[in-house]
Amino acid sequence: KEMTVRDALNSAMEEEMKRDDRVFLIGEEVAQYNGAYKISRGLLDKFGPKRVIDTPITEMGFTGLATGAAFAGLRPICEFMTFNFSMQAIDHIVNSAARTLYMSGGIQACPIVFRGPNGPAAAVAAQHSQHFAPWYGSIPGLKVVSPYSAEDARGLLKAAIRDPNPVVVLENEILYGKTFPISKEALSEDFVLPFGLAKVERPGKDITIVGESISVVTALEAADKLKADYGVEAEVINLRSIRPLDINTIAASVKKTNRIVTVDQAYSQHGIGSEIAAQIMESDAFDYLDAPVERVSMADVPMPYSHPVEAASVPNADVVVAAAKKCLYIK
Amino acid sequence: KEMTVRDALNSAMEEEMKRDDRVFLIGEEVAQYNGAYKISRGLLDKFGPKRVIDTPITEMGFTGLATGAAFAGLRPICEFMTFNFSMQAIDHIVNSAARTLYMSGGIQACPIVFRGPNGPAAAVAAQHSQHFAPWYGSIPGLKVVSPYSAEDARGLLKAAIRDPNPVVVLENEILYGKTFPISKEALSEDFVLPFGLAKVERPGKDITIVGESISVVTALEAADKLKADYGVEAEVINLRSIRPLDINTIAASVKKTNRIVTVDQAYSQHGIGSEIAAQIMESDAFDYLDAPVERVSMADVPMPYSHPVEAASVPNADVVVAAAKKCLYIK
Amino acid sequence: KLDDSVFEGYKIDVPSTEIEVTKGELLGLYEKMVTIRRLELACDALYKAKKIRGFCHLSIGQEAVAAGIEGAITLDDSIITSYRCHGFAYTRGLSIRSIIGELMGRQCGASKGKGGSMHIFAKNFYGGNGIVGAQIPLGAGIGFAQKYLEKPTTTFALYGDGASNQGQAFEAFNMAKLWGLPVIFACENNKYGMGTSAERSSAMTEFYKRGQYIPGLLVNGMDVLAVLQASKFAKKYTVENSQPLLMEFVTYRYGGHSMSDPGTTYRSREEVQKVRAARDPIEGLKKHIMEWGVANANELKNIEKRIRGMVDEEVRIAEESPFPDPIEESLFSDVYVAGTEPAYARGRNSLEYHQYK
Amino acid sequence: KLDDSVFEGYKIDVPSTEIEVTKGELLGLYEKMVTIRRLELACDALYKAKKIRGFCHLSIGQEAVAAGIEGAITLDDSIITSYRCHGFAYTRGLSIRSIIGELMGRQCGASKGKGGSMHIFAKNFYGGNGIVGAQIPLGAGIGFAQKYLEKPTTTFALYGDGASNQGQAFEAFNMAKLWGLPVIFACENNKYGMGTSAERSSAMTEFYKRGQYIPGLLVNGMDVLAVLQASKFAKKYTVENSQPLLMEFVTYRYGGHSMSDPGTTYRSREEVQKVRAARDPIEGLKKHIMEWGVANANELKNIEKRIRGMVDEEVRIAEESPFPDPIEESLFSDVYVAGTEPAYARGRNSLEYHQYK
Ligand SMILES: Cc1ncc(C[n+]2csc(CCOP(=O)(O)OP(=O)(O)O)c2C)c(N)n1
Ligand SMILES: Cc1ncc(C[n+]2csc(CCOP(=O)(O)OP(=O)(O)O)c2C)c(N)n1
Ligand SMILES: [Mg+2]
Ligand SMILES: [Mg+2]
Repeated sequence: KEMTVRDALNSAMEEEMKRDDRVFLIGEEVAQYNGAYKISRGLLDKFGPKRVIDTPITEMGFTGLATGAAFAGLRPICEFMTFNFSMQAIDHIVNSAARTLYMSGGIQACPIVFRGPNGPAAAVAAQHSQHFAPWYGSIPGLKVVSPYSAEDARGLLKAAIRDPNPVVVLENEILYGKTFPISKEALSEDFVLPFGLAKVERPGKDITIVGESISVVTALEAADKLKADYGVEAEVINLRSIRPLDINTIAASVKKTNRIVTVDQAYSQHGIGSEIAAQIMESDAFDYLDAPVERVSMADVPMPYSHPVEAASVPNADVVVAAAKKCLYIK
Repeated sequence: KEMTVRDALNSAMEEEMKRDDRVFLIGEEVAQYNGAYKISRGLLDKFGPKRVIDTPITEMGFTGLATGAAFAGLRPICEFMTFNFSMQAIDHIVNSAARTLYMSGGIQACPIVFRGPNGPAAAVAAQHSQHFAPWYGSIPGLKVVSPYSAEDARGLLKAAIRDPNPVVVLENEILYGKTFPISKEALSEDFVLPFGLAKVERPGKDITIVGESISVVTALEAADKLKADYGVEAEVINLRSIRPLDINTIAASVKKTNRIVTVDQAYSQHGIGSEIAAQIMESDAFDYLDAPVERVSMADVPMPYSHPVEAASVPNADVVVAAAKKCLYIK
Repeated sequence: KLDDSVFEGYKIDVPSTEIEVTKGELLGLYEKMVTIRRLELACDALYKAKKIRGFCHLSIGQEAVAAGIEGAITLDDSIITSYRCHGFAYTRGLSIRSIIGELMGRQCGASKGKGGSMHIFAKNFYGGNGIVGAQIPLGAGIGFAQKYLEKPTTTFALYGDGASNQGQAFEAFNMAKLWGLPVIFACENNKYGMGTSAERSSAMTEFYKRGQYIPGLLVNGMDVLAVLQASKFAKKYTVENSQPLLMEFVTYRYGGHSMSDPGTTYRSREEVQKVRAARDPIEGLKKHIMEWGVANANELKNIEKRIRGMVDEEVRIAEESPFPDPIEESLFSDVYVAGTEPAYARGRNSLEYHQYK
Repeated sequence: KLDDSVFEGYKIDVPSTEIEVTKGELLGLYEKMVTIRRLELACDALYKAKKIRGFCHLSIGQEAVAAGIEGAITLDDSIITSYRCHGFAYTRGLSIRSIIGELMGRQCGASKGKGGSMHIFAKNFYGGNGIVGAQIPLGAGIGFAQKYLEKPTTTFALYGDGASNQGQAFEAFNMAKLWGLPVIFACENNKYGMGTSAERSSAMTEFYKRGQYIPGLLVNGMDVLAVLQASKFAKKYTVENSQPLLMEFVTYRYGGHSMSDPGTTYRSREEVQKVRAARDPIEGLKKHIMEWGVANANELKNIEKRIRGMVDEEVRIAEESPFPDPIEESLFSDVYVAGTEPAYARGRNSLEYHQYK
């Protein structure tokens, strides 16, 4: 069977809303409009306006309101039309949602999901292209996941909704329409994926490529090219979870392949690749490295609009192949 | 001669306000109250309410207003009472101030300084202790500096005010009252420090310790202990600049010492130490490393209030010494 | 019978100034206010003795607000407020020792010492919030949950005159009105936000009108009976109509903004003295109690003495409570709900790792 | 003489409905509106031909606002608006080719292709802002600078009915009033924010009153002469009094919110048709022009034809403009002011480094 990421997210929400009356969806255009990217299609019809709620364009306010509702016993799914707009609300995500359990000595939990598309889309320029994994991923008290496939999307979102902690689910607009094969198991209403586990998407022995979200696509393409052009067998890891970060799966792969390239669409400075590099260095995989960790990420510029310039700013398979060749000392 | 960091910042603002009529200071309690931490003491008296402006407690609004004023030809110094509150305004810092020059193809510059105390203070708990270097440091379009000494504070703040780009100056509350020797040169009205240059505060040959802001104090203390207890000569580098990051100075030191510990008060994940580790790995210093890069940073918890618990969460000299010993294979 | 000037309405008729209270209620209010003041004075002393560190915001002068609101609602109703929260923490049912213990960072603290002065929580008491204005939409969310769960209760979201300008207040007002949420947005106008007077921070200082399309009620916040009466009215109004209401309690803080602020640079000592002499909420109620023959001066003195003894004793107990053990017990717990943590957490260097379970 | 119903005041007397305009002005307004519509139609066509990508928000139906405001001010006054900015970019003096070129990401684009549809700038035109509401305090800041620099000018900060709920609007109102800033907070109420009608997003839809303590003016935004008259009044008011003013232009967007929105799920086709037929700003002015004998149908047709030809020609020129060369020229420039860059910038991997200077 096959499923798009969009349907995966939609079905995950629907099932969890059926399962638990306290779960509701709140955000801009999620109800009557069926979601700016149609992730919530049909939910208003199924659950009514009490549980599928269109908000004014006031991110700080509705995020605070959703967080307060979570304090008071509900289980909100708070959708950001895109995560770029979560910057207006980040104080509530970090200071209200993530920190209150600790500040209250364990009294006041905050079971809430913040979700929406994250990172660059196509031709939306600098204010609509930020990748928030590094920021949210740095905050203790949050769990942060980045689904790639339909299975990831279902399993991680359902787990997020059931989790008693604030969870940030970073989706990707371009993946929404992509179709993935999906197992019977993953279609079960009880399917949840544990946080903190990366997944080997393609086994290999010569080099490890770690991709995050849509960069798994880039990683897989690069692996194909490396195989076709150089006979190199790349192992591709789908990161899935940003916080906690599954360094064990990555380290195990590196011990086998002795080389690693990371790929994501965040900025490099204080980014996902930097963290993986630092943690690999600290791990016992360090002694197995035959080359430095190579990081592939966004160019260090605000996202440009013009097509060819944009294309030169976002990682693609060729850029990953070039980094891999450097690791492999292929000229 | 000696000077406190507070006086260094105060004199830097005063001189630059004298030098350029377009420079003004805006923020909460900066005028009549002389600043919550008295950094702006006397400036209202000297420059009047047109140029030293108390705002309502509306970070998003006054940051946006200051940014608009910078667009329109002024040179605002926008003080956050602490950088924690900049989270309410971060959308303007990133989306309005940092990105407009690029989005406008170079037409619309934004000469503004965002400054205020950053990172943990003493006993202020989770909502008032965040360290923003990793977040702001990840954003192209911003320059980000972290002064440690009085000389740093004067030189970097004056440079920031003169810079035609948005600059984030991350100060430290606990350092405000600390007195430093200051050179005659640094007291000159024309003294500015270039961004992107770290400073060797203490030369050494056995290990490199990179400190950021108040963590330079910790690094120096650790260096003293390492010398006293183990005869180890640590080289201490004061990072000074987060973006651009001066990897060259660090790499040059590592080539000499073959070992490195980083110390800062940000979280480790996607943190300053991670970036340094990743860049060192990418640099030619990598082959000189005799041990993995050791990162010392905040424990991965929201800042606790209770004294002993707080003390266990923030890096101190002993924690740095322990990391250094690990690097040096000292049991 | 309250003074006629204690209320002012905006798009709403003011509550009756005829009030019926039992002797027990009157003495209860008195005890609550005296206890809050004693509690705050104890904090002050402990701070000066360096047993409390960091931020500490006292509510001396503002006791009538916490006491009066609590008298009007039940523990099923909710309250959320700013960092200036000790009084509310007490009226919501926490023991003095757990409040003082929290401020001293002890195990017996309400938040096990992890939150400190600004972060105290209890059942249906949502803190203690350190970020100015944050509690306003949070409070709207609590009201949202009450409505969602079909509870006939209300939420008081308290904030200061300074906080009243925060944009998120207006965002919360808008949603509360659009969706008919039972929330009372209650401004404690103590005339200053840190060193800035209300006039210098707010283009319009009639805070009870700033909901614009939401009715508002101005209340003399130094008269605990007015607070009581108005809060009863507000609860009824918000629950019965499922609509928000604004309230403004005009009050005053005698001390500085926090312990580091002498509180005398932006206002005169005379101003403080004048309010203290003419409008002190405890003295005001005392006068009524004696006038109405509920208790005499001696009886009231005895109550005060008893409370002072109780607070002293609670302080003693709190001081005996140990600090939490950082590593074994405190540092890494409560980051995530127990049992749902990741496998481990990193400490300050690669040698400090905490394994969960 | 304008229709009596074109204005409504809040805490202010409305401008006179007697208006004096020259024939030249009338024809100028007509040309501006027709050009904007042609420009937007060209964008629409180019988008459908996949020559424009990403977000693209058209202002068809709202042309009177940009044209009328510009007619009332000079290029020393400032304008800042949202992503729906093409019309303003044109009235602020940019060429059609530089606007279309920007949308196609070409070198000749106003922002060299780096900003796209939402990010177009010119002298005293501060964009084009992609974040809903951000332009409101930014606009207040521009007014702040004008006052600081003692310029006798004003700033129009335009925002939508949806944006009007943003907290930062209220924060900006407060500062503008406290500090007496010459800013016109101008709501383009086109009835919808994406798919949400004003009634569903806003507890109070009289947007001109939402400054509460700031006077407000409601204007028929489909009547360009009303916009002109009101904007003249607003400029005078804000500059002479050094005080902010709210304005609400009631208008309508005929198309969807952006190119991906058909614009027909949350409102009926009849609703759109009705506005179009009864209130179209171009048709409205055309009627006046002919009634008043300023020009006849034929002459107006010729103007339209000329504009259409001009726009077509500009589109052709823009299409001929090359894309910027990513690496050599565009990608790494303008991150920082030229000459003040760091030594280098990192590209996507450790092989891609850009050295500045
Ligand atoms: C967003 C934010 N900005 C600034 C501060 C610093 N701060 C703490 S309390 C305060 C004054 C608040 O005044 P008011 O709302 O009147 O409350 P009061 O202290 O009088 O009870 C300020 C500026 C903060 N905690 N949060
Ligand atoms: C802070 C923020 N939230 C959400 C969005 C997405 N968004 C873009 S336009 C828009 C609707 C705005 O409506 P309105 O203010 O009425 O302006 P109009 O589009 O009608 O001109 C939304 C929700 C955004 N760009 N920024
Ligand atoms: Mg106050
Ligand atoms: Mg609109």
